[in-house]
Amino acid sequence: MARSVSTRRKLITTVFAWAIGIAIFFPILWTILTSFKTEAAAIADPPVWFNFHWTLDNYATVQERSNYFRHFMNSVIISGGSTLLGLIIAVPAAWSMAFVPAKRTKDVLMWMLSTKMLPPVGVLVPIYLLFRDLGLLDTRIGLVIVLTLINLPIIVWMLYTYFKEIPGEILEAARMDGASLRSEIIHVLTPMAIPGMASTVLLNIILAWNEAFWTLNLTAAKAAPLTAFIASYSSPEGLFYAKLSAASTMAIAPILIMGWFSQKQLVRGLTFGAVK
Amino acid sequence: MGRITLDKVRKAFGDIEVIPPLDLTIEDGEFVVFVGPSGCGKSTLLRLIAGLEDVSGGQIRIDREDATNLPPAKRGLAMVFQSYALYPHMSVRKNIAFPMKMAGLPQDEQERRIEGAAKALNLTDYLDRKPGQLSGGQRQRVAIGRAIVREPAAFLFDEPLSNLDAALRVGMRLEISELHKRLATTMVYVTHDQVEAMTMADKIVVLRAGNIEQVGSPLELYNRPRNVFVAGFIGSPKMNLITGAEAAKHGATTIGIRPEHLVISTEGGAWKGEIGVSEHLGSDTFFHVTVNGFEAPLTVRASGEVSLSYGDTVWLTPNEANLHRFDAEGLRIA
Amino acid sequence: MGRITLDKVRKAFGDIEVIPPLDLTIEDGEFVVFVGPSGCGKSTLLRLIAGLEDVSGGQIRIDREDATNLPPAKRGLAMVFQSYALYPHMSVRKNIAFPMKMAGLPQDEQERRIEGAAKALNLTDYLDRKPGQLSGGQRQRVAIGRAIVREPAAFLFDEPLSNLDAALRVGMRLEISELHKRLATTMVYVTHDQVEAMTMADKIVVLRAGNIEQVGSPLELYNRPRNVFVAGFIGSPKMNLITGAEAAKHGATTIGIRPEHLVISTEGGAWKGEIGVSEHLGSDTFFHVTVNGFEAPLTVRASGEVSLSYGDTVWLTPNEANLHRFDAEGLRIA
Amino acid sequence: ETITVATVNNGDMIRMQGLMDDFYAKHPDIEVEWVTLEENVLRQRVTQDVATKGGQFDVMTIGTYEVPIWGERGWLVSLNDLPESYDVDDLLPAIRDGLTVDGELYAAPFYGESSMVMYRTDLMEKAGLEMPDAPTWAFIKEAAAAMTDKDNEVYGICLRGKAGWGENMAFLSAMANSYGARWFDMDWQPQFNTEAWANTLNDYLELMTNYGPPGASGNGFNENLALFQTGKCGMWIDATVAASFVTNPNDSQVADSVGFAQAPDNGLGPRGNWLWAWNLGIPAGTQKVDAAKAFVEWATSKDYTALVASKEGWANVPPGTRQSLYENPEYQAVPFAKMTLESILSADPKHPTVDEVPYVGVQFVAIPEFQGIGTAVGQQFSAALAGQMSAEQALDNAQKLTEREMMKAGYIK
Amino acid sequence: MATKHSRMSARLMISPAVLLLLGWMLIPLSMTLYFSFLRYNLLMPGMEEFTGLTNYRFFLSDPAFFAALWNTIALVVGVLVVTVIGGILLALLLDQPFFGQGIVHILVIAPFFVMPTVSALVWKNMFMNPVNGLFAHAAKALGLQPFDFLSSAPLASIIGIVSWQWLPFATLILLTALQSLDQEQLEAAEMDGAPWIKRFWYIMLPHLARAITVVILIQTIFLLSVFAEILVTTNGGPGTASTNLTYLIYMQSLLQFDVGGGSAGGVVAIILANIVAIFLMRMIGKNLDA
Ligand SMILES: Nc1ncnc2c1ncn2[C@@H]1O[C@H](COP(=O)(O)OP(=O)(O)OP(=O)(O)O)[C@@H](O)[C@H]1O
Ligand SMILES: Nc1ncnc2c1ncn2[C@@H]1O[C@H](COP(=O)(O)OP(=O)(O)OP(=O)(O)O)[C@@H](O)[C@H]1O
Ligand SMILES: [Mg+2]
Ligand SMILES: [Mg+2]
Repeated sequence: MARSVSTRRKLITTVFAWAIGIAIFFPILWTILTSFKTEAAAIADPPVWFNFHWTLDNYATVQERSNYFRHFMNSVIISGGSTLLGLIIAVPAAWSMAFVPAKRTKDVLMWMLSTKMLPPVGVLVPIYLLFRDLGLLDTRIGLVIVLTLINLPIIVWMLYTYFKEIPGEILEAARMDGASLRSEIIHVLTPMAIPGMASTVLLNIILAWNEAFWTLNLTAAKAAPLTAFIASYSSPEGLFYAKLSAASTMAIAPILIMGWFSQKQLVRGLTFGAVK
Repeated sequence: MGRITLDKVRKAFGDIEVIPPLDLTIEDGEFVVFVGPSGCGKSTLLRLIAGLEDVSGGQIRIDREDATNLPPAKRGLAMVFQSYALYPHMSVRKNIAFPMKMAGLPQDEQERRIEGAAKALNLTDYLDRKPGQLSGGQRQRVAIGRAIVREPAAFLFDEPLSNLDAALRVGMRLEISELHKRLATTMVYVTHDQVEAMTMADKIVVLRAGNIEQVGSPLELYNRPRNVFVAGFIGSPKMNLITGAEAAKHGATTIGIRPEHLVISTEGGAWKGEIGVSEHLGSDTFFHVTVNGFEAPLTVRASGEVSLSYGDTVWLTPNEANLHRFDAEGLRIA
Repeated sequence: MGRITLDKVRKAFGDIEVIPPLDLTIEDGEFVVFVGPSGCGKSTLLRLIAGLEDVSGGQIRIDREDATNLPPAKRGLAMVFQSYALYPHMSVRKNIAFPMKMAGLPQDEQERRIEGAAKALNLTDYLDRKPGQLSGGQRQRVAIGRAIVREPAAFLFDEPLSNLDAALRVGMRLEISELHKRLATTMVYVTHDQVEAMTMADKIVVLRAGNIEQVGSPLELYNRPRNVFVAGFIGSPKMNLITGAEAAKHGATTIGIRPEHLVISTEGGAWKGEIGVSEHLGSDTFFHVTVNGFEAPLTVRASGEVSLSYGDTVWLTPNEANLHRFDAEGLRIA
Repeated sequence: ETITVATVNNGDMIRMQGLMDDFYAKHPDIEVEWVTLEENVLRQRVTQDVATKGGQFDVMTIGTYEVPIWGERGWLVSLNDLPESYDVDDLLPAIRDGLTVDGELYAAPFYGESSMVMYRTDLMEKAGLEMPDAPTWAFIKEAAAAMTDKDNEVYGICLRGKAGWGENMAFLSAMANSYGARWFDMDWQPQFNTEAWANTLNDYLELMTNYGPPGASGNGFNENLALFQTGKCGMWIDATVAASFVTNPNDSQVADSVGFAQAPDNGLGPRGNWLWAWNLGIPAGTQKVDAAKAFVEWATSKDYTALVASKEGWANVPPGTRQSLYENPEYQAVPFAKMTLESILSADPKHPTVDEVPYVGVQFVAIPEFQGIGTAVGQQFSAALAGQMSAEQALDNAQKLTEREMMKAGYIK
Repeated sequence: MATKHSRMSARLMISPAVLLLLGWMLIPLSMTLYFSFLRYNLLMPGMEEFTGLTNYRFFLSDPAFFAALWNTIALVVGVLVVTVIGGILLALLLDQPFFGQGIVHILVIAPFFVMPTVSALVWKNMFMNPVNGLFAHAAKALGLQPFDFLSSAPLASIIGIVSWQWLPFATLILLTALQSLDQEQLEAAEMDGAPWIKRFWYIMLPHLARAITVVILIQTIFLLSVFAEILVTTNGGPGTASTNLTYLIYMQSLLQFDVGGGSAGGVVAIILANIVAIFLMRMIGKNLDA
């Protein structure tokens, strides 16, 4: 279809695409804008768009109320840690599924995915009791373990689909070249799967960052990530749109920025083998 | 040294026996080509030698030592894959260095060998590129370079040229032949292109459904195919095979005559026929001639340009000395 | 009817002119082959005819009618793609039926044509399979089937055989030739394989960088290449091209002689040389002979088996009648 | 030593977090970590933690509903040994009684509240009405009708509608008390099939559908506060603590025209007001009892009240816990002080309604099952408010599901 | 590849993942199963006793259960329909050449990064609030009565919010799939006389089938346990109009602290989820192998 698209048509598409893009993005944009308003301006009718008194007060208030930086660091450590741990466990598993398929490989994969369908509320109390006995309540390591486990099936699946695309011959070549299994995985497989791994890592960080059930229920103060930070705003008192917006912006900004910067990698890998 | 002996080697995938017990000896320094139709087990056999598959029975010896249970890396063989199997994230230099790195060779020795291989394969200018930036032929050369530096007891090639286009294929064919002349290392080469087989091999192994049909030099196979299968498989265009009454006349169930051993004439000869499609290559012309009473049209080669056209009546005469006769089992009648 | 006329057709992608203004007429029922090196614009030209690309200038007429701005579907042409472009989720039957369904043909007429095409192409047993379950050659036949049922004014083929292996390619080549004989419909065929070009074409169009270098029948091109480019391009193995003193002797800048037009002798002849690699195909033997004073080794063909080996001294004699002479611009000297 | 304090995210608690320097000055060896959560989440988290002895928190903010239940189970550390200077006897008896089980004080009240009517004096004037100090429901209805001006987004009355035992059921239970309705009779039989409940719910629905704001079925305390502060409500019957917010000119657009009255009655005796306190308790599992006690003592002391007063003014001190505060002349100047105290004093958790009941609690029933039942009933009433079902149907459902749960819990056969 | 050695290493290397997940599944699951047969209220410690199937009887006969079941299905299906259809349309649009593709991609993908809690808070307060929300402002500006989304159409509103979060995901996968479609196939169809709409229907849509399956599978996994959005916006109400199974169990076990009843609910939900899982796996297995 390399026929030249007429400029007019391209312009029309441009208008459409931008309109829809902005519409989809609008709630976020509006939140960011509102975070710079006074509370009165935040609920003004008709709404004010840009010509309001820009203020940073809301951010100051939010910061005063809760230690943003600690929540942020917890989020970083928990999502990063669970991703790392997940990779360490998932890479070998995905390797064996992709390159030494057995009769039940597919079933194992599907079973792994099905564990993700367990409703977390159904097992909260048992897990809470377990964590209490293991001293893992309100620890980062505890959350890292839980998030690793709940995201493991997705990581394994994603890696599996990428690994399957790597021709087996290359691994055989490495084997002929004298590589041990370890060097085969470290020197050949992993570097080749870098794009796929990158998007796996990104997706997992996003999922872990936004996970709100376990992070909220298994932490108190020390290990609480940003989801807990935002939880204290779910129904504050009085006029709060601007403060809520500021807190929301602070909670989503890091992941939004990371997501935007790595959009290419994320998108390239986000196919779960749906695209051959 | 690279003498490879297969002793009653067999291979089954699950219940399906792909290679029935098979004996084969590859002498040191020999260039052996495996040919055969698709799915006959060529790759499997090669991979058994390489150690990439476990044998289901029998023994593989490399230089008299039992290698049946050795892992691939320990067998001292190098393999060149059809897809090249280069490491895409490593530069050409790193690709070539990889087996040496795995073997823990000293750095300067690695350098020396890389230089040597690069020079021999005309890769010196490309050492710092990634495989993705190379053409097909260059990639193939890198794959060979990676194999060379290990100084293996033998090279294994699995259809190394089939991903190249026709022109390049001719060039690489010559290069591999020259390499063999220079290194004098054993080479085992799988292909289904019988021009490659004919021009490169010291010894051709013709496989069918995992069985060895014939082993011999290219010209042995061309001149004295042991059975109908080999006769039909070796030579391009294919040998004309004739059954029925005409074969019986020669005391055989099937007779075979190659296109280049038929003489075409507009005046007279042994078999009268009618010209079908003709293919003019300039250098030669191939006529497909329908002869009454024969099942399939015969292919005839005439040198240079011959002006005959569709529907013309011609006579074909086989060159008696080059006529092959086969019995009811398809075996050659001496 | 399928007479296609290109009138000053040009095509540019952005600033790059891929096809400079070009005139070409394809007669009804002709089999025209476009050949040329990779990137010379063969596919682009075909796609311009198909309507899959807009022309940047000039006019395309099909059967005298201006088709320059017609959408592809309205031109009454059918195209067979290199990748086959079968619809993977439809059965063979549905694939073949698709164009008729789009045209709204009655069901029984569709059935009839499918049966016809399937029989002609030996696909009857596979009608209910999906393309994924077919071999390369079968897929190619389905693609052709899909083209046939439309009963188009002309067929366009873009390297339809280049994804097939050598043996299949030969077979399909014959089938397409026969199809052309049978249907007598115009066919435009792009390839870079000059054996295909030589054997199939009524008329070959040699392209270089979007320019037509020569148009003519295969034998015209073989016997009287208009310039060095065509001389080197047509014929396999390639024509030997010799420049320098030896060419000057013949009053030319470059002389050319095909491998089959050199006579090899151990006793004496025009040029003395030494045998390099030799390739034994059984039917022929190709020698690569290094001649003193010539840049590149010459390729010589000897029929049958000739026993000369590496390093032997031989003499080569060109067949004067088949010697081609070219001037400084590379043009043929009559 | 670091102690972890779980608190609800309301204004007084947040204010305390800003005043911690004072605490650190007095207790340099104690570090406080805050976990601030929304009320429902807080309740779930602390209950889960205390019941499983998770030990995540050293001080918990809990309501008057939890304290007796938990105290009875021995889940809380007794505060009877607070020093003399704390002056336990200064605590309002109504509040203190609710926190005491078998003579042991199990939590210290941070602030106490009842509910009352807050109204817009300007709108009342415009409507030509005058709010008595102790209005009846009939008057409220009349006033709501008079003040409603939907075109200008002024709604005569804002009431809680969001489902939850601490949300709409807090209000409705208290209202029902003044209608003579009750949750259970002396045999623990649910009473939603009574006339009194039907009247309560019908009046509530009538008020809200005719004079209430849109989306009322999703409004809780905070949503209503926002509405009232922006001048969209004529009257609002809710917690007395709201008074300090609606009169705070920084947040409220109507700060200077708010009046207060006691919760309405129907002439049957009980008024429609509740009694509640947010308290600080120390779970029995903690290893840091001393530090936790030091914190609880500081946060609920008279000094803390004085501290807030000095920093933020008297209107913002945590109300409703100490006699002395109401005796303080400076505090008496605060417009809502009197009405708050009266409201608190008028609620009687032991005799919340006209008839005898087997339970304690004004707007709740102090049994463990109540949270679930209360919320489920609240959902039915909220659905009725949203127009998804009729009042009869809601009551019928409420009756059935309460019977079910009580049966499951073994109160009735 | 298939040597004994590699098969052994494979088994060794897959085992950490399998064992961990097995533990993660079996340990809490067996505890849940055990609890589900107990009369066990967190608030009444020491009174645990075996009650047989009582918890199940109560859970399954709870009218809220059927409402929740229906809501769960409606939520999952609703979001899937919106995101798949919307995703296809959006992917078709984004596949066209236009100016500023990079930026529009960034805009479209953004909701995927937003925490569910945050998006629910933002939608609930700043958009759907019938008094101060933007939609209410817009309605008033147009002279219409503001629509009270969360009480009049709670489930639909939640479907809307959740769809907004998942639309980017569907769009991205479908767009990538669309771009992977062999252009020659489209050209062939064009030569065959298929107009755009038929090319879409007969060529593009079947090509997207795989991608759609994957979108459905992944989203279903996450949609079955939608929770934060409900908790923040409607608390499952009004009534049980927006209570899904997850939320219902939450209410049982964490609002009423009825661990026994909640566990019974959990077991029921697990069984139902597995039915869905099997169904999905069938579908995906078929589609992914092809
Ligand atoms: N891993 C495997 N499992 C089961 N069967 C296999 C496996 N690998 C190969 N086969 C079967 O073994 C037979 C021989 O395969 P092999 O790849 O050796 O053929 P080949 O001669 O190399 O063919 P080609 O020319 O197509 O490469 C085929 O029938 C193939 O289907
Ligand atoms: N859509 C396009 N945009 C820009 N340049 C193009 C486009 N399509 C083709 N070209 C350029 O036009 C020239 C001719 O391309 P074309 O595909 O026609 O070559 P070809 O002769 O078919 O080559 P091949 O034998 O490799 O198929 C090439 O240089 C190519 O890079
Ligand atoms: Mg093979
Ligand atoms: Mg091309």
